[in-house]
Amino acid sequence: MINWHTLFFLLFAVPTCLFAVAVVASANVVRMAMCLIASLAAVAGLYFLAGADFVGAMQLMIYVGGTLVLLVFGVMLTVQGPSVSLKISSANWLMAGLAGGALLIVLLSAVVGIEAWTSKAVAETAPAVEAGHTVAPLGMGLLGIRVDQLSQQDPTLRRGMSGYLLPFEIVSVHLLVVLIGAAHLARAKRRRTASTPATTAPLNPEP
Amino acid sequence: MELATLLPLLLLLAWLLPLASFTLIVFAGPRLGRAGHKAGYVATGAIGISLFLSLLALACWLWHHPLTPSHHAETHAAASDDPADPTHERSEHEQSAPHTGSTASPLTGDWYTLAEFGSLRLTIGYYIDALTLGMFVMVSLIATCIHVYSFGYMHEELEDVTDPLASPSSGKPLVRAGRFHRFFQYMSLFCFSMLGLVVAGNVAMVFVFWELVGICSYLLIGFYIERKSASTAANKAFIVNRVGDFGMIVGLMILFGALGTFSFGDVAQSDGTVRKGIFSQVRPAENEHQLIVPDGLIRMAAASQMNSIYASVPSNEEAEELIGRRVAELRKVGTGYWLLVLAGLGIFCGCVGKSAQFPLHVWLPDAMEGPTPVSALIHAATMVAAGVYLVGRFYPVFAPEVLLTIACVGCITLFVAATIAITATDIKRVLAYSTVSQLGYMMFSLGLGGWAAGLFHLFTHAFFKALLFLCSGSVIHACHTNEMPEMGGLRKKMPWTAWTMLVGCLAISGAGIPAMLGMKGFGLSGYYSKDSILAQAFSVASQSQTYGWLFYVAAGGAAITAFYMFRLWFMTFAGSPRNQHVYDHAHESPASMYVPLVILAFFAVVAGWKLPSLNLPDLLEQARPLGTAEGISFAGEIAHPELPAEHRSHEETLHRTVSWIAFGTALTGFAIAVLFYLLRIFNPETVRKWLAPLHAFLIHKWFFDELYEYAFVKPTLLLSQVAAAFDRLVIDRLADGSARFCVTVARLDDVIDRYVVDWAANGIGRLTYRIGLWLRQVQTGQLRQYVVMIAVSTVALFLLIVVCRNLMLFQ
Amino acid sequence: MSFLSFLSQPVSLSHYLIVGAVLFVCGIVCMATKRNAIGVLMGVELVLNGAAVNFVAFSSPFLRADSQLSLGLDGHLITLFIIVLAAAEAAVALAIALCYYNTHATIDVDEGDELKG
Amino acid sequence: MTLTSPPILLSLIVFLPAVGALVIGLLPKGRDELFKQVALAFTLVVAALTLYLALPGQPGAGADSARFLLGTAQMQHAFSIPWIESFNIYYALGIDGISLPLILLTSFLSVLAMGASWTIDKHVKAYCILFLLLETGMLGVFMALDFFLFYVFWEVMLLPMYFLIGVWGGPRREYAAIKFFLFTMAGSVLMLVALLALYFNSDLNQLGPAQLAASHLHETVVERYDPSGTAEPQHTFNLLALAHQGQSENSPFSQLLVGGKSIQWWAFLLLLIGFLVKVPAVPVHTWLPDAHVEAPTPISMILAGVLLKMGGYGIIRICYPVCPDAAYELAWLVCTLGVISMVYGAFAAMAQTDFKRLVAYSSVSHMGYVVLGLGVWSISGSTGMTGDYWKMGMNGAMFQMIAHGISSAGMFFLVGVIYERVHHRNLDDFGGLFGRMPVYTGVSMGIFFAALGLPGLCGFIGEILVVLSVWNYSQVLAVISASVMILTAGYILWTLQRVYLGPEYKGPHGDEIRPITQRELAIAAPLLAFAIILGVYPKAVFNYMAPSVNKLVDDLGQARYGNDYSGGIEKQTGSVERIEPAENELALREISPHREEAGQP
Repeated sequence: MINWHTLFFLLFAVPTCLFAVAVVASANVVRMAMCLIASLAAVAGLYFLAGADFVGAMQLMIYVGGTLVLLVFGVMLTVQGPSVSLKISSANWLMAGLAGGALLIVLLSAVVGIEAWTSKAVAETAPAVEAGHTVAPLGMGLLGIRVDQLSQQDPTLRRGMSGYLLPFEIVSVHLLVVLIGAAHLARAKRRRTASTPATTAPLNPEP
Repeated sequence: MELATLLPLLLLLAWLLPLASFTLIVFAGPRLGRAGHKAGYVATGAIGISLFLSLLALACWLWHHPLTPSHHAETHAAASDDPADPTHERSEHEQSAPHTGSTASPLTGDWYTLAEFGSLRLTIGYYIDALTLGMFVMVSLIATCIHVYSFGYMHEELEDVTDPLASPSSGKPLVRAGRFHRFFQYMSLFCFSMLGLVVAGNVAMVFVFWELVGICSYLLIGFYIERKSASTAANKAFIVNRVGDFGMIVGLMILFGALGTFSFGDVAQSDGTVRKGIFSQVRPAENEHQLIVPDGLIRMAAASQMNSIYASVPSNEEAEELIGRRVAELRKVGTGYWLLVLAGLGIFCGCVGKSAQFPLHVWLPDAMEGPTPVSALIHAATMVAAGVYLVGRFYPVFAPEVLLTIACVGCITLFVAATIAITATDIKRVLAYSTVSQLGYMMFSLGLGGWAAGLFHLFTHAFFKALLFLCSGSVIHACHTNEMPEMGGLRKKMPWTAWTMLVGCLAISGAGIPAMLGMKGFGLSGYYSKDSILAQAFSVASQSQTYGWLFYVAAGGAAITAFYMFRLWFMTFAGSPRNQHVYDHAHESPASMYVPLVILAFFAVVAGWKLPSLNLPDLLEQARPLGTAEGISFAGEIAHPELPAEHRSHEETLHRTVSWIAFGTALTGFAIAVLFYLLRIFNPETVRKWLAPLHAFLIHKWFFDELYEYAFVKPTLLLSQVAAAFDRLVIDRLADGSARFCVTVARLDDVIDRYVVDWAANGIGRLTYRIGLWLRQVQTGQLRQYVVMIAVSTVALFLLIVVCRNLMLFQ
Repeated sequence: MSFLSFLSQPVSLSHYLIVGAVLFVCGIVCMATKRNAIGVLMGVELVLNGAAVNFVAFSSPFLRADSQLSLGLDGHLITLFIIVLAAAEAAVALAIALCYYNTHATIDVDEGDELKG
Repeated sequence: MTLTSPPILLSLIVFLPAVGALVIGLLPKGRDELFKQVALAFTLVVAALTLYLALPGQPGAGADSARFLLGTAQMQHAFSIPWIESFNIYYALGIDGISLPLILLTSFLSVLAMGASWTIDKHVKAYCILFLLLETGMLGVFMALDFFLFYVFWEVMLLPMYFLIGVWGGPRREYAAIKFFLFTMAGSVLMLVALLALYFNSDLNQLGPAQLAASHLHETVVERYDPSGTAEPQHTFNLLALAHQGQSENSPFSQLLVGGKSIQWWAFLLLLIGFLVKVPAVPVHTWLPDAHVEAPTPISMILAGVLLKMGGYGIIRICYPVCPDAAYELAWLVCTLGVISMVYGAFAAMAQTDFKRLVAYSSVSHMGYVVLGLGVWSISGSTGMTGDYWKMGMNGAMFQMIAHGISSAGMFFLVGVIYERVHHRNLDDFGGLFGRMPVYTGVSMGIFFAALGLPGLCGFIGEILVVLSVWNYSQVLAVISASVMILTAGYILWTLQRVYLGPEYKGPHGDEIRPITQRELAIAAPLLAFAIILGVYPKAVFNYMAPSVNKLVDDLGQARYGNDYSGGIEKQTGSVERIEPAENELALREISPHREEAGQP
């Protein structure tokens, strides 16, 4: 029977999948972007549902709010008449579909094939959802302190648990570098010589 | 001061002074006065002081060991005394032998040790007896005279010299700087070396100075270095001497290897021990100073037996004891005797070289290339006599076979050289061959047991031969030529030279009046010495007929001697001038040259006289080695020499016979010379034509030079070429060939590399390239295609895993 | 087991994983079928999200019986990193797309095959 | 530890030239005069240090004095510092009477050769550097007590020599240099094989404690010493320990190896060939004439004066002490090769027309005496089992090495002097130099007479001692060796005649002949002076050398004959009469220094 949990799950999961498929199916890039936003927002809902409240929030903020806005900007900057919807041949479609289908089958068979992943013994007796409580541990974790592992007794396990300070730093620096790089790449290039036509010419003369 | 300390000191000083002079001239030579002429004073002063010191030493010696009138004198004084009387002989022996043994025993000692290994040592020492002192005085006296003479003779060397005999390619006569000081430098070195040789206390030291006089001789023969003939003669002299020295070294090796010592006499060591010398090992006192084979030689000859004895017995003491007994047994069967003979022959071989005996006599005539004073001092009076001196010194060690060899060699030499002298026309060469011949006499005498006679002749010969050479030098100085046919009638121009030279000729011919009518014989020095030699030869001949021929050869040689000496004198001084130009330029030499002539002439006359307290025969008798006074009667393997004791030759009847024979032969020679060259009754040219082959044979010096050239020099050079070629053609080719082989292998390697390995490598490269070309088609550059590919690949991988897993499961 | 019965079951890890898989495959197919560079970029975002969903699912304590095996905070952190990286990637990719557009005057990725073999 | 303590001083002597090379390397380029001056200064300092080493020291001077103790036969001032401990390789140096004279010769000749290098004007910097490195190699060889170290120095010396010949040589320098290198290298390889064979068969644990103490081993090695017989064998490269091992009864080197011959037989043979290449002996001598002809004058001096001595030194330092039984068995080979070298070298010299080649062949001939003198195993029952004759021969051989070092270096230098003036060496084109260069000719005559073996000059002593010692070993060889003196006289006098005598100079560049310069005289005169001094006072060398050489002979005799060997004790009855009390005193005097030495370690 369908419980609340399942209900909410389906509530988010089905849109996720549908919008994702819509992204694939849509030919118009603007529409694709809209569907993607919807799909990712639904994924955020799934995160909440899985108890990852902070991650869900981040998903909404960064992805849906940031990345996709960026995408839309891109769409708006590049999309002109003919390239709004670039068609491909049906053979290509078939190829992609076959490959995707095969991959899906493989993935699904793996997902379904493992017993421990399908069974849920303690469905209802799970502890109360401690939404909102994950923020502080996450923050501490990023600073290198694993408060969630304090109770871990097994020394071999403990050894593997370490903080994320260093990855955090790396990622942040990485982000910085990436943004600067992106800004550099995307900046408007000044033509050095006046003789060169101002119009952007493809490097590659071939069509 | 005690004699034993004083004498060595005096002789050491006398010996080292010329060395000091040499050193001084080496470093300060050209700066000693104008053109270094003061070098002459330095050298002459040094040798003069040496003469004084050696005279002093002789006087000291005679003071302590006054000469006892010898048998010789007694027999002459009392002719009625029967010399064959055994009792007399016994008493003489008892009187002289123990006497000389105790009181006039030689002084021995070491001044300086060169090197020392265990019991073996090389030392510089002394062995002083009457012979040493006599030689010392003789050498320094003659050397002093010749130094003085050289002032005059070498006078030209003070200026720049034009040497007509040097032949530069330009054809002009060579002009060079004078070398006055250098001459005296070499002379000083020679005096030092010669005196060292005389005073030497061991045979190694003899060898050292033997070589040093050799090198002085080399330097002085080659004094006119610009002349090729001079330098070649110098080389010849040194190398021929080295041939002799080679034999000497072998002798030294045997003696040293067996006896462990070089010393002649017993030497007291600083630690109180006495090291036995060679003499007392060869003629031990226990054996009445008669010759035995020393232990060492027996052990050496039977080395393998000694080794096995050592191997068989555990302790060394026992082994030595056994060996002692074994040696005594072996001595009875004559083991090791051949080594003693070989050692003697080896030492004698050195003497043959130095004294220019057959067959190594070839160097001496060539040595006349040197300045004449050098010829007089080195190649007549002293150095060449060193060989005779060493034979005399080493006399106790010579076995009878060796003595016989010495006699034969001497005999051959005296004859060969005398014959060559007949035809020689170079005035100095005549004298040189005469020297060789006279040295042959000395050897001959020593070999026949005439120890005192041989050495006596050495002394007298030194005086008159030095005189003769200096006279010839005076003539050459005056005439500027050596050729006698260019001379003639010079007696008027050079009276001092002519008459002193006549004295020399008479002395060498043995001029004298034999004893007759109850009068004692009387003559110049040569008369006494040559007579005693012939007397000894006659004594031998009368005892064993086998060796009679030796006497006849010697007597014949005496005739030839007289002939060629007077031939020389007549051709030079008598008659009329043959070359007017030469005659006109001739002049008497300066006083510095003829005063030494007079002094030497004086000695040439009186050296043989028997003054009561100082005379040579008695001096030599005093120095006679122990145990050699008796005659030798020996039956060996190859020879049966019977050498009578020397005093037998002093028997009245024998001596009278001999002196008449000698007188007769000399007179014959003189007469023939008169007939040919003074009165010109016979023409020498006619005779020469009659005997043309013989003349050619003699003028070519018996073809010895040619023989040696083809027998030794050429083969040696050929062999050296072969060795060098072997190096170049075989060893080097082997080395180069192996290198070339390596290079060939390397080339082959290179080919393999290029055509096999490289081909494979390039092939793989090309293959990879082709595959790459083919595979690049996959890279379409289509992004979407890549994505599909990734997806497909993932699926494929998955399938692969599944399939593999299943397959594994099935297994 | 029919799909509906699967739906009727309580939500387990597999459910989430199925969503992740669908997202992933959609992303792949999207990348494979879009000629528009922006579309490709969107496919990438989908793929990343599919992975992120999986991580969140694995770290969730509610979705499996043996909850002590869940990744816990680690999964969250990784997801966060994915999000951040996706943002960075989007920025760079957009920059690239702009560049591409500047040089090729089109946004069609099929035109950009200069690196083909 | 002061400057004069042995480890410091010896290391300083060995490595100071290398430091000099470094210094020159750091100097700015183009200052040729300065390079030569610095190099000369360094060689001078090294010479001064070695001279200090040679000063006779007091026996009780302690560890801070590196002065030589006269009359001591044992190794002196030896020390050992770990270098490659896992292979038992130690940096071990020391000197004794055998090596010290050669060290002095090396440092002395290096000074003179550097002085003779003033005419080098090509790549002066590199020349000076290589020259100094060469000196380090040479000194190291003579001081090394560790076989491996010895080998290293041996090779260190090889390479500079190769370049010095190959770069600064005459027209065929490449050929000569490669030939030199290959010959020497072949010898080195044989040496290396023998070195390893000896190393892997050595075992320190088999030594007695006294021998161990006398081997101057490092203390850690001594601590590991376990004579129980059960311990792992302790290999060693220490030359003294190897010698003790070779001389002991039941020597491990006596095990059979191949062909029915023992390890030491093979080791001896290989080492001998390796060293004979260097000596050089016929038939492995042909590198020498070529190398000499092509090498520049100073390098010829070093080559003839020092490098050839290394062969002889190797034989006396390694071959004989380590392999006594093999030495006894193969004495015939050594002696025969020595005599062949003497005769062959003399003959070949006579045929040469190149002045330098002639001198080179004369070196072959003269070094034959060395080989012969080392080899004459003349201990026999006929002389009462005394080693005296062999001692004489071996001392003579060692002396001959020094003498030849002086005379041959002198000869090469003098050839170089005339070569610099007339640029040719054809003997037939000389002549008349006496008139043009009197002082030069005088010095030349002296040096050449020294080579000829004239008494009063250094060549005589060595030759006569060697020749005299041969008779008791082999009479045939003795006679042949004595005959060489005729040949020697022949070729040397002939050379003198062709070069110095005669009316005039016959060859080209006659107008460039000028008298000897001060610098040249300053190099030639000391050589002549030494030739005379050593000829007149050979004890100057023997005082240092003889105790060590005699000890070696005694050790060998002891090893071969055990108690039968009677050492230096006079056995021949009759040749010495001893007086009793003096004998006792003498015996006491002989024994007492040994006691002191025994007490020291």
